[in-house]
Amino acid sequence: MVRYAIILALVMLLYWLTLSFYFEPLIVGFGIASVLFAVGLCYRMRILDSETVPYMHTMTTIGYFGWLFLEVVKANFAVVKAVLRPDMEISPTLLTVPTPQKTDIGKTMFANSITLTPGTVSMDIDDDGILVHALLAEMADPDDFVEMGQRAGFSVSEVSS
Amino acid sequence: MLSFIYAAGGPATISPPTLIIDIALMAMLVVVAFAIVRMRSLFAIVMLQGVYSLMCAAWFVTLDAVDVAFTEAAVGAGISTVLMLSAMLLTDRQSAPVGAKKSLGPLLVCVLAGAAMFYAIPDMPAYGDANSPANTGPGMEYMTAAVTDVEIPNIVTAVLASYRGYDTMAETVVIFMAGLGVLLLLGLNGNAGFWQAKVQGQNIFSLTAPRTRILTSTEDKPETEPPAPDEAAPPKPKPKRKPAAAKKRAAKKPAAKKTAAKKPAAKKTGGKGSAS
Amino acid sequence: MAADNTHSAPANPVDIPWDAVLEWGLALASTGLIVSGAIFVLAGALGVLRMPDFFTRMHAAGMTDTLGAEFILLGLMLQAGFSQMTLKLLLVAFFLFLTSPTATHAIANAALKSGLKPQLGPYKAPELSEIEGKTPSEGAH
Amino acid sequence: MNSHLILRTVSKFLIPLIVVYGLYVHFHGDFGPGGGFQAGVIVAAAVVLYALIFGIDACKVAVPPSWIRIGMTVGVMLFAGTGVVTWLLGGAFFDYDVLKYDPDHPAGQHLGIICVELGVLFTVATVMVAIFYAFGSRTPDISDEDW
Repeated sequence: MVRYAIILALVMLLYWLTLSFYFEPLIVGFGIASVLFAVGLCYRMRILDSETVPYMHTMTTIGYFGWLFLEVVKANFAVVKAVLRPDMEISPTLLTVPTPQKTDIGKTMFANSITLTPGTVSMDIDDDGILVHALLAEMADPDDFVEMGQRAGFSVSEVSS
Repeated sequence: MLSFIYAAGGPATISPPTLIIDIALMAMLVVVAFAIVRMRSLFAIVMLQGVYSLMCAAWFVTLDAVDVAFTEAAVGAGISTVLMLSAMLLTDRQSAPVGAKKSLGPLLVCVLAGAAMFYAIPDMPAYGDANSPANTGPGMEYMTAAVTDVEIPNIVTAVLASYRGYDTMAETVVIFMAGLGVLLLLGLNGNAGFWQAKVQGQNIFSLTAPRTRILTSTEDKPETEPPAPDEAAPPKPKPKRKPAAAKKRAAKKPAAKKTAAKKPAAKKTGGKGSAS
Repeated sequence: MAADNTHSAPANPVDIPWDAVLEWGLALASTGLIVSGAIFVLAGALGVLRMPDFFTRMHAAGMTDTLGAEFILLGLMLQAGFSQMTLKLLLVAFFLFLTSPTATHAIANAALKSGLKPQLGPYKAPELSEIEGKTPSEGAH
Repeated sequence: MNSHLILRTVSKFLIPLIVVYGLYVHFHGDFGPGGGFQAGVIVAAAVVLYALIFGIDACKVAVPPSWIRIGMTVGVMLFAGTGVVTWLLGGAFFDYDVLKYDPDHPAGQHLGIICVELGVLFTVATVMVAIFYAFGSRTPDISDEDW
């Protein structure tokens, strides 16, 4: 818990300096006070854990976001084409995608990636997996999500099965 | 259309793209306002008010009133939506229809006020006109004086906190009074007074209103607990609020909704936090 | 903005004004990104109007605030150059990447939980001749 | 596993960021748009977000109502007290210049504005949370089964 508090304080200070860019002692002092307040509030809220402070995986997450952005761009054209076609042939489909990730934050990463990718929206998440609503039938193949799930799990430093 | 605005607004000191954005935003504001008036689902109305505030904020940005835009976005689109929703939870999801005859008076007032405003448009100075009263009057003196008087880059803050300190103090007091009024009527824990509400057919009396209740067991919300909540746990303000009744209730985990009948049992275990 | 390319200019046999090329290239790239972002937003708006039911409309709306907004932010980042503004825009883009799918998921989940059934199976937009006879509430979506 | 998994993880991640952002807005009111009013609302929004995810009862444990009650009054007292202090120091009400003398800069103005804005921050943030508590506590929490 102390470890998380220290990491959170450091990251928040970095965040403050990024936003502020004033390096006068007074303003930086205000920044430190604000950071302490924020960490204290998180402590009182009892949310100082690995989900609030997932900054240990920053590098892998940045790489994953880069890959994800390319996927999003690729998937977008199919949806734009479906939307703009005069007859608009779509076939909404529901499917359940298993979640190989162990931690909740890995599952969140996976579900959010599915939602970010156009054409698929994660509607519900439970023990069985993620209920996905796909806009086109060819997007509704559970095998397509395996790579994304592995990468999403890897991005938060966990080995996916 | 554009020439009309130019004619009404005076010389063409506005650059057309900004003007187009202004017109588009104003048109959307009018549409949203009509939707709010026409709609009877309160939930949708609250959401549309957020939309309205957000577009107001965008419009203020194009007018270079960044501080106002920020306030509008934070207050109007942010927290007031939540407060409205929580207030709506106490009342109803639908508003009662208002007859056409009752709307005649307000309609007349609106039409008259709108007509008066349109009548006044030609007298308005153009946007950004250097000779307008706003830019030649005492406002400019403050703008120039603040540079040496207060030495703060943001004139708005200088005026707000320094030149018009009284005004801002009164504003703060107004907010304080608003909070005080709500607290006097409802209480921080929501069970002060003898107030009674009908929430979706369920009667809520002051006796049966929910009290502050600590998370009773770990299996209730296993995900919300940090790994080791009790070592170096924050000082619990009400430590002895883990009553047997509540524990039993949590262990039984009734699938049905918590009925009002169960509340009095939990009541005598309630903490001192209730505003009484 | 052109700091890393200026020193190579004299070594070049043909005197290409790298400064101007870079500036124009950046301007073109940022304009292209902003315009394509705007096109995606427009496509999303069209999709919201054309799609048959709530969940399919959600796809179109989600497309707007992922790619449309991200492309516009990327274009703005190119215009800002290397400055604090870029960092702030990067933060905005990151938060958008994080929060917009969460919002979409929350809305979809709420609709599902409140009992709205998604319309499944193949769907085709009705022909114009099919809707002509009907009233707007029956036909057009 | 509850169905708010995604909302929960993302909100937990965002809460400290929102708080720090709100305080950044507060302390940079001198340099750009912002100030006590906006900052108070943003900080309150973080608390409201916590209450929406974890329930208002857990939120009342984290931010007890007594804090709210005290914070409201402390804010107004900070604001008005600044005026009283300037008064006692021999100036007019809200004449910040007497707070601190510096021949080159209006240092007293800076100090006064910081105090006054802090008062606004306290009042606005706590009043927003107070109104939310007052309204939100009146109805029982909707259980996950009914949700």
